[in-house]
Amino acid sequence: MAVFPPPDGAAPPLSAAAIAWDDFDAMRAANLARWPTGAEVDIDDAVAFHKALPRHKQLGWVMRQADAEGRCLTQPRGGFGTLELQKELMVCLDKEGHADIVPTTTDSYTRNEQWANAAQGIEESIKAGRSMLNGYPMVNYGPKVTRQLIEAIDKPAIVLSGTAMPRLTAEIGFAAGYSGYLGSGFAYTTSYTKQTTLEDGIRNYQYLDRLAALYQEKGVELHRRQPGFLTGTNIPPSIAILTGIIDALLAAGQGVRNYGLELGQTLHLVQDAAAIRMCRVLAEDYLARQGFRDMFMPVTSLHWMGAWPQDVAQSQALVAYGGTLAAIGGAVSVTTKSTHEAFGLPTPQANAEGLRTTRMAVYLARHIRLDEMPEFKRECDIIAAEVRPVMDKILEMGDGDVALGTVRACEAGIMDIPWSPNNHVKSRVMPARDADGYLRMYDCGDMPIPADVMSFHEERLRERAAKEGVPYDHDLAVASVYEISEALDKLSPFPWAA
Amino acid sequence: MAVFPPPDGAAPPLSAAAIAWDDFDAMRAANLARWPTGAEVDIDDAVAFHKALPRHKQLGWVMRQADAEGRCLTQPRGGFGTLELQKELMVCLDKEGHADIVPTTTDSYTRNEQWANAAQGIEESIKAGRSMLNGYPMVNYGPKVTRQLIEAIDKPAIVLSGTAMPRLTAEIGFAAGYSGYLGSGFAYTTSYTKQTTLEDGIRNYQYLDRLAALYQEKGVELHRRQPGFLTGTNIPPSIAILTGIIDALLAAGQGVRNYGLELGQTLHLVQDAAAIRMCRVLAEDYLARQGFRDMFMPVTSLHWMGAWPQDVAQSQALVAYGGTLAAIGGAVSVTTKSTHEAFGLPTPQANAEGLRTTRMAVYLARHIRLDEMPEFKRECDIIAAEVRPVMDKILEMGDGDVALGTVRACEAGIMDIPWSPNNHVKSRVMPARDADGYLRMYDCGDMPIPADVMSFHEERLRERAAKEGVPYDHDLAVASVYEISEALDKLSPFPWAA
Amino acid sequence: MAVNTPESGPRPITLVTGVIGADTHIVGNRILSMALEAAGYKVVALGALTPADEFIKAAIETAAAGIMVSSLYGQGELDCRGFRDLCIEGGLDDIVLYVGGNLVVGKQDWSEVEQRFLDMGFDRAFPPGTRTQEVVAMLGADFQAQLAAP
Amino acid sequence: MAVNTPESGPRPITLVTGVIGADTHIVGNRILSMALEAAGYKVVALGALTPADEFIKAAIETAAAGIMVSSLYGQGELDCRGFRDLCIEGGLDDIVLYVGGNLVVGKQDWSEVEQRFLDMGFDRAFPPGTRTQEVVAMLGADFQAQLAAP
Ligand code: B12
Ligand code: B12
Repeated sequence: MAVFPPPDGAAPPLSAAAIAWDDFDAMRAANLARWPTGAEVDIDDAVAFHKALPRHKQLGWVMRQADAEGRCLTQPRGGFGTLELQKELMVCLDKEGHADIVPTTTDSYTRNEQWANAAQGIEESIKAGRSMLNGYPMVNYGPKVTRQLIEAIDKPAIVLSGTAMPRLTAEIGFAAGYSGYLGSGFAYTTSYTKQTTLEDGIRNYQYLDRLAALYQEKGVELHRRQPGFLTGTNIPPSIAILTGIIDALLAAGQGVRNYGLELGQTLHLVQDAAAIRMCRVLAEDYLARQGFRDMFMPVTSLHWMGAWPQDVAQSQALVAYGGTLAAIGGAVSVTTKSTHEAFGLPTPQANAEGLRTTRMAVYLARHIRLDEMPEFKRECDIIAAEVRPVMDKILEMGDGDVALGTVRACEAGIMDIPWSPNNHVKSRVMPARDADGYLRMYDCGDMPIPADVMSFHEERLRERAAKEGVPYDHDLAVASVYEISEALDKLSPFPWAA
Repeated sequence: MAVFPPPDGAAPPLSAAAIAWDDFDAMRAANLARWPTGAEVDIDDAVAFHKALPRHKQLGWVMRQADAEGRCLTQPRGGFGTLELQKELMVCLDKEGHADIVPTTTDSYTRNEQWANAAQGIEESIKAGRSMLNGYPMVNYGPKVTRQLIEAIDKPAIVLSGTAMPRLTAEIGFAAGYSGYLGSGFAYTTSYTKQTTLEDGIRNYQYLDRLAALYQEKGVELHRRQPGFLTGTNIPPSIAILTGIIDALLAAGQGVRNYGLELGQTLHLVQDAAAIRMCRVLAEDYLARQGFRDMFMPVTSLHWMGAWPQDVAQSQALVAYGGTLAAIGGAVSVTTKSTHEAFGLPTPQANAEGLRTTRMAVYLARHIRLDEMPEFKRECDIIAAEVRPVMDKILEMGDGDVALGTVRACEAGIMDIPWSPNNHVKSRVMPARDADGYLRMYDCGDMPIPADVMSFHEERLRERAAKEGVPYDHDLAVASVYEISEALDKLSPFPWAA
Repeated sequence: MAVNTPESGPRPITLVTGVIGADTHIVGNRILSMALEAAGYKVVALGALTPADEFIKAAIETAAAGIMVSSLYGQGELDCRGFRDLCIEGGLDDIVLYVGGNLVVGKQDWSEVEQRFLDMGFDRAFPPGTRTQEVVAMLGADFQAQLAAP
Repeated sequence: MAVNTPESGPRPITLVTGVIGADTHIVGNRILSMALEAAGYKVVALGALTPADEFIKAAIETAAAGIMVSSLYGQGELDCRGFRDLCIEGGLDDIVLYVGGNLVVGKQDWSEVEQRFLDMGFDRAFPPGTRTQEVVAMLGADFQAQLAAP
């Protein structure tokens, strides 16, 4: 497909090894030449700009500081189709939303490198007086103009760009002064693309990670981040954590050392706390084993990433609980949504409200920890028992090389992603919610999850089927996709009415 | 003060003993004669009306059923000055709010038996086209007319009337078909009156409880409820529970057997769960000791009863967390507030939104229990260690009679209430929030709280003072009154801005 | 529990505080009374549930320079009617009158609410959630102005 | 993972499904495809990220009676422009066209949004959160009507 060009030039065989610097220079030159604004990128000027930023506008420092102080920072999502709309949005999120981290989400044409369409989208948006794009076309505006956004706020800024093709957007974003960048080769390729091969996706993000490492070499520590939320649709913690470990190993291989891991909330207080805890524990363990002992990996908890209810009042509960879960789980930051989630991109005001509700919820729960709870420990053990055999097998299949191992594991279904649009993963794994609200696996496809763990999942899911008087089949998984978005009269009706 | 008439006729000395039925007949006759609508009360007709209600509109049955099924029901507050406005409100709360229990809050003139003023308030409200009263003037409308409200909804209804003088309102309310009634002699006298003696307040509620028992005799089990939230201002669990036990003993003495206990939320997840658990455990223990083994005492958790923030978004977090705390604590019902709380009585729609947000929050957390958490057990022990010595002393001071013991204990400061407007309690006890968000006692006045418990409180509060760099003095208590109502930029500012 | 009113400095200004009508909301009024004392005023605190005439009686007896009326429960609009007239009848023609709290039923536009109470003859009305520092500052300024005035 | 398309009954009606443009939201489209199969249709599921012309190509190849276009990501308003014209060029003059999802950017008045898509030539447009039962029912009714028509 034209929208997915192969990586530039004749590439060496896929591996997790660092890209050689002179190869990288060539790759950069070719990459920057793909759109006029690429010429505006001057890395030394960019490095100087980053160094001139106060540290509280540098996300690399801010994430480390928040982790050290035990804080849970708030960050929304948000992108509109023109510079003016985007500036207004970011200022609103900073001032009215009290956001600790201010985002710029790119539009989907930009994500798919359809910059000509994006250009048209900008015009249409200006004509229509409303955003016709679902994000900010960063490449079209280029780094010089985009710096106005960084200057308009007093917080660190992060680029959110769900795509397997981040190379030019990343160059522009870092040059513009963004100190954070979300995205990774394995997670985004499996959840945002159809035909793109894992190899292409991984290579594209190796470029991005290598670029971050280049800034590091020049004395600027940027914050890279991995989108473990994947398809946002009932992702069991173990699968999210597996993708986190894979992408973190790939990033570390390119020289990244400040790498956040995102986890979509399951909406179960205990399961989310266990997921946040084990994500860091297991990631640090596997990275250390591969020789990366100094990788900083703070965990970010994400408001419910599945389907939202249409009722604003119900959504308020999801927003607030999202703050509660992140705080109690000990996440270093929480990514927020708004009461408009089920309908469309939120207005700046609705977005800011979601931030403030979340901030208050975090404040109220900031002291609570579940560490001593036996149920918490049980869930931690289950997560470890699911992650280790799969991760070990992946590394084994790659003869120690995580890039190769991941590609082969997905072909074989050893590693799998629920509800994936991508043709190169089997997507046979089927999660569903059990009678106690935990996300379990109805089917784990060909993933080597231990039999005793799977029979535990089955027992819990059968209990739910029994309780609800429905057959024990894969409709449990489909019903679980809808559950949280159902209206209250269906979700919890008055029990005894005539 | 004219607004606080002494109980009718020459009363026998105060005691916890049941009022003799023939004395009660005389008292009822005199009471009903105090306002024209009293003549409309015919208890046998009322009993027939209650028996004709479907059981899902009978709160006595609904509370027992919810407790048996482990549900957490939702109930708002709400009252407006005219029948039309009140009907519209109750229908909205039932249909749009999905309320499981529908309330009628009376206005403050009615609460103080200033029915002439209430009559004027009705006129003014009709003139102004908006409610000039803060509740529904039930006595002025009388039971016949008020039944229209019961018929307009398909849920059980409860009267909310914060006063020490409930006698006529209760007659009207029960006769109108309300199957629930909130209020008690000790709690309301100490938090809603200034000069009223505890003796008068207790006697007035002995009348109300005896009336409920009379319905019981005639085969209708009404739900009585105790307002343990008191002044709503940082009430430590132990003090709320003490008032609950006192009022429950008084009610049981009159023959009541379906008696709910309300607890205002402290907003600390663990402390609230411990409070809800220990409230029931300790109440059942003390009632059994006094020979009342069949008293049903479900616990209701109340959304934050102290000062609310002015920001709607912050308030949304309090509303949602209020549902979370009630569900996790295992409360049988939760009483909700709205995002208008800081400003004034909510509109029916805002009130309904608060209900739906809470209902969703309850749904999300319905599976979570903290029983196995060591911190939960510690707080349960602290609560018991505070309640038992005080309760034992109260009973001792009354030579086993809780009515006498309570009056004497308050005179002596053995039993005390924070921030009370009443001249007959010392109100020397001063609660404050500690560094972990727990409500502790800065000063327990003359309450016989064990020294080791008080030194624990002091240690925790000193830690907070140290953390905040403020002196360890009673400003900690004042600051704690404001805390939750503070704006976010004060409560949790971006930590590192220049 | 009445807030005790110690002399602070030579002839301190006396203020009467209380919660008007059938209103039991004492917390804010008590904290305000404490703050006013801390600011050096002599405070006569009538507490909750205080009828209008008791404010005036107390103000006359103590030669108070101002009355601080709290109303939280929503019915203040009814309770405060004619409050200024009662003062004038009592010969307190230009006593300073402040009112604050949640003055009306429901969430209404503040500027309108404020006007309603100014029309009733209050010198100042304060919106929900007002902090004591603000009140103390205003009061200081107003008394300064009074002294300055010929 | 493409949804497989078994024959169900004699000459089942064929439907093409997919998510248009650069849109990756596959979940709802996949569940819808399953539901349509369960309802007895032959479903050709193109999946996510499908350019407009691929829908038409597939519809021609499979002699489909209808095309079910999903758009969730907000840019459907741009992606769906001229979709009907493409069908007509392809000789699919009166093929049934449904569109559903989150069709525009942001929370906009549905009746306006619906009109915009009907004007583009879609037979029906469905708001966010539509359930599959509803779609299956509508589709059944519309095909009944077609058959009934002379
Ligand atoms: C705590 C509380 C209670 C407690 C009061 C305990 C007690 N005895 O004091 C209890 C639970 C008993 C209670 C009862 C009732 N309450 Co109440 N209560 C509150 C609540 C939650 C907080 C009040 C408070 O203590 N704030 C903290 C203090 C420090 O702030 P403050 O009182 O506002 O005072 C500050 C400022 O206003 C200012 N200020 C105050 N007075 C004055 C005077 C002057 C001259 C100046 C300059 C400044 C000033 O300075 C103070 C210090 O900073 C408020 C809602 C809110 N604000 O969140 C509702 C609220 C005041 N209550 C309300 C109502 C209706 C009631 C009830 C009628 C029952 C009901 N329907 O809920 C009863 C009233 C009974 C009666 N006869 O009065 C309504 C009033 C409705 C309206 N105005 O439209 C409110 C607004 C809640 C709501 N939205 O419905 N309540
Ligand atoms: C899950 C999700 C994701 C997942 C998608 C995973 C995947 N590959 O499928 C991930 C996380 C990857 C994702 C990414 C993005 N998303 Co998204 N996503 C959602 C979310 C939360 C749920 C969607 C979902 O699965 N619903 C469940 C299914 C069962 O329902 P459904 O999709 O609506 O489909 C049902 C009905 O609509 C109907 N239906 C669907 N299609 C059709 C077609 C026809 C013909 C008919 C009759 C009916 C019909 O039937 C289906 C079954 O009942 C929605 C918001 C929400 N709804 O809560 C946002 C949402 C759709 N996403 C949105 C956006 C903007 C994005 C991103 C651009 C990133 C961003 N800015 O957040 C990227 C897009 C990347 C790209 N190129 O497309 C926006 C769209 C904005 C708008 N329209 O204004 C939404 C609305 C969220 C929001 N409010 O901002 N997203």
